[in-house]
Amino acid sequence: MWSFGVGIFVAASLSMILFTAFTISVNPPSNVERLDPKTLHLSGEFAEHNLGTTVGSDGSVTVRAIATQFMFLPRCIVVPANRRVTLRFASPDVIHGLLITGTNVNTMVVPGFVSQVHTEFTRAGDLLMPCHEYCGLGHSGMWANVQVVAQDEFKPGPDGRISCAQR
Amino acid sequence: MRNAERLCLAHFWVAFAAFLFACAIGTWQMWVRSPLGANVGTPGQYFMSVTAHGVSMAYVLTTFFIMGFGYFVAVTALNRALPGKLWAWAAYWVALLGVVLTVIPIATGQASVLFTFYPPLTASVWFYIGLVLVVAASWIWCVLMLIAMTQWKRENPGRPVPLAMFATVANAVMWLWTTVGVAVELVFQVIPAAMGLVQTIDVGLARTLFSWTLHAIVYFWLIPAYIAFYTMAPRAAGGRLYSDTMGRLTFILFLIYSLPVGMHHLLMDPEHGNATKFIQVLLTAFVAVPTLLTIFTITASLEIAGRLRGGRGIFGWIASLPWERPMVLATGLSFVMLGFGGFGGIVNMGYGMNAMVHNTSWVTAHFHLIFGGSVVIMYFAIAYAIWPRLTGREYKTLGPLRLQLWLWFIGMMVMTLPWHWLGLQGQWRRVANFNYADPIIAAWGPWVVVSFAGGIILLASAVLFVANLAALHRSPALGIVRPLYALAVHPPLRVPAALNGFALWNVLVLVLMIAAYGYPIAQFLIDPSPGAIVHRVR
Amino acid sequence: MPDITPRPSEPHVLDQPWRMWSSVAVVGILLSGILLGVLVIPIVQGRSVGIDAYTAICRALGILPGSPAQPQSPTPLPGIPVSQVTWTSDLLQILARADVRRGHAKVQEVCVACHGEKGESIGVEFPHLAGQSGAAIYKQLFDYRTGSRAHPMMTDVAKALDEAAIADVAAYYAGQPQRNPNLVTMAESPPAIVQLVELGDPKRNIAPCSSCHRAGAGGPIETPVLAEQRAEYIVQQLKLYASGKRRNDVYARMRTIAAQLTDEEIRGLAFYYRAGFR
Amino acid sequence: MQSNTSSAADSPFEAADDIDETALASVMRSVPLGAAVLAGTAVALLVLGYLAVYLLVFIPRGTVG
Repeated sequence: MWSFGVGIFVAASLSMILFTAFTISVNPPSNVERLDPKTLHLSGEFAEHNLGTTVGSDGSVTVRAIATQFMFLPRCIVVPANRRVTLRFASPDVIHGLLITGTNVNTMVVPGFVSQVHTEFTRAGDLLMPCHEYCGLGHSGMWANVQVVAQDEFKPGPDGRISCAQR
Repeated sequence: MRNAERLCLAHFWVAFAAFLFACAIGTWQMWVRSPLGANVGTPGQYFMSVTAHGVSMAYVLTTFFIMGFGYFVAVTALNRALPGKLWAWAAYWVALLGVVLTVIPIATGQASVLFTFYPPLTASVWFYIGLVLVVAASWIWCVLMLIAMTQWKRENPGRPVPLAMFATVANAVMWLWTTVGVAVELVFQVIPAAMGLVQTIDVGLARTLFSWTLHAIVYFWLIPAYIAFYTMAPRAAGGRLYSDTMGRLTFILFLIYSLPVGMHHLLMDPEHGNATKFIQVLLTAFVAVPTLLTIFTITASLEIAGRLRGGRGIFGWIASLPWERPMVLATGLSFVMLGFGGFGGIVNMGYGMNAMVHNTSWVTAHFHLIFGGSVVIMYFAIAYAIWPRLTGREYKTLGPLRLQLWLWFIGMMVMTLPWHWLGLQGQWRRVANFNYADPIIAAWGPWVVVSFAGGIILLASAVLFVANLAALHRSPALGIVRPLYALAVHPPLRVPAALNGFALWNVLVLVLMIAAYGYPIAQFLIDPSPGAIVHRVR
Repeated sequence: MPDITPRPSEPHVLDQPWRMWSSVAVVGILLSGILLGVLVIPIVQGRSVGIDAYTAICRALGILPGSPAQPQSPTPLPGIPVSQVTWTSDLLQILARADVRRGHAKVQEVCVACHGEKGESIGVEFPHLAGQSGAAIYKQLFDYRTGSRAHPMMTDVAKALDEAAIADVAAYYAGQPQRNPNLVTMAESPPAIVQLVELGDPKRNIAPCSSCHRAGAGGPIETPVLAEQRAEYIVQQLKLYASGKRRNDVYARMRTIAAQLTDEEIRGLAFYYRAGFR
Repeated sequence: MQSNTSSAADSPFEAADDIDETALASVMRSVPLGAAVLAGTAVALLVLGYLAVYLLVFIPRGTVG
């Protein structure tokens, strides 16, 4: 009888996961995209001046950021509320990780891979994006700010770029 | 037999010395992190302390306690002399040497990489070599446990191996499987990097190999507590074990399901696809089974005791249990903490839901509750139960023992419940200080102070624990030796070979490990990920 | 008293169902996991956003990048590097095995006039190089050579050196006796500066200087060690970083920090790390 | 720790207890009702807590993937 109950418990917890996966497509951030950490800074999307929030010609919002010892670049990220956002992170040196407080955004940043999170910020406000994985002695001083702004305040420049200072 | 007792005591005292030290520095860390400790200690000191805390608790306390307890069980449950006693002492000294080699670089600030390593950060090579020695010593212990059981089976053909020994060997077998991952990571990746032989490291592979070890190691720590639940608590309560088969099944399930699930520590990692993560999450859900079986079986065993002592009604038996006995009290408190810890655990394993809490204080709360709470409180109860037998002396009063257990329980709850809350708010892990000037973080301050108070209570309890054990060494001689292990309601007369050995289960573990870890590891060999530059901390 | 007299078991009869059913259960659980994880979830999720089954499964397995539940639109952008140094395994091996004798000869030929034979500089505007990290010296020479960093004298000097010579020079100076933290200036520094060095400033999101610039801190590979350095040189460089005139620090690690420091702090830090009393 | 005997019953550690078999048999008529209710309630609370976190915290924070 008890084994039956145990079976129900296991089945219930698994069906919650499946339910969430099927209805709102929730997955852990798994983007197996290899990228050499040693050449990140030379060219391509993670070169210094490509970092930050970009709105594509199709209206898609992409944020690119670097997690490095011991800071994020850019140190402040601006994103629109209630709109699909793709966050992409890479590390040129060691393992980092990040979360954005009060949201479900959470990923490890492993050198050698691009971490990617798709999300929708549900509320406007100022949030913190700390490094949550030990990355060296300066780890505690590593965080960025995230500004989630209402749709009508989110006005990218003509090049599709927008930064915290601009808005 | 004095030698066997000295062997056990030698292991236990190393374990508990490390434990007391780790409690003290753990409390210091909580002070540094709290609003009360702004500008106390440098990051170098803080992470040195975190490394020492993790190594002491996770490697020294556990390994030495489990080895010592294994020797005790092998002698007492099988009721025969320990085979290879010289080997056991050799393993003890090798492990102790390993601890010394590990401690020196930590203390000199050359190993501030935490006990979970984080390559491409690398520490002094001696840090890793010391840990490898501790693991190698524990392998000797595993072999000795296997030999003890095999010899006993040969001498007692057809008889079921006593449950306590069966479980100990299950743990030894599991530990041999478990340590393969970290051993490969250290020997082939981290140690060459620390020695300067290679300049880059495949971080994805290193994390995958470590995850192989990372979950099962927790069950290695946990099984002694479950041995106490099944074999000691029912006797201490004055009852019988409700089902011996349930016990055997539980330990077998731990063996097979603790291993192919480690990737749930990598749910937020970019180097693995969704499919392999999901498979391991599904297997993780089955790890709940042995724990749920145990909760029921042990509660039923206690119910037998309570009713035999005159308890009536659906819940009346609870009140009539002998809560004044440390083993019974610890079991009850352990179950409460297991409940809260389990709650945190099912949220952690929730696949996408893990994103809400990964690397926040929620996780810290979870494993402090499960390991530091429900497991370590049973380490206390085991120590209290067997110390009179090891020293041949008797407690004058059980009051300080009960006080110590209660303090541990209260301290653990006061410390970890706020952590759950803070974790949901996004308080992240492994930082030496917080910027309490930030409005989001400022709101956390009061709860951080509350959890710090819990830490102080825990430290007081730890001091009292060691004082209780030390006091026993000067207590009056033991009058009568009370029996320790419980009988089952229906003592097993014949058990199938499957429940009396591990051959079948080893095959199934192999199948599961190939299915769960085959591709995730192979992908790094098929298409090596670009290496990361080694960063040497020293 | 229960009957606990043992009786021999009959292993085959008892064991067969155990063997069979446990294997069936374990394999069944495994197969359902594979079925759901590899096939059902990606196909269902992919269908909801119009990703074909094959792509969705490949993404779930990690063979293709991206999530099975999200469209993936990679946008390759051109980039301009602030520094062209690439720390490869080979380069670090070259640095580790560079020829110190050749380095010495090169130093006597071109460096000695300003930086001294043993890396003790002859003027306040030239940094001491003795015991400096080889990677740090290599990085700066390489950046001068490629134009990522500019200096009226150093640019030409570096352009005259080839990569092997740069490695040799770097290794030679790195092999000179290390300079140690100057306990006198550290003791004489105001608490606010000591705090900046040891603890950073959480309010301004500044990590402690020592978490990268102490020897063996484990920070970015090209970080120079700061100890007994020319104060004037430190002030000058921090100001260049702050104004953005010097920008060869990969990912603006120093520009962002220097821009937040006050003049007083810059002077204080230079004093803290200053050379002297040897 | 005596090792000269071979039967578990003689060992001081797994010796027979003084539980009366008839009393045990009568007790076993009600066991494990209490345990099932107690453990069942605890597990039910666990599931409720999980659902509460899922519905009240996880879902409102937006989907990720």
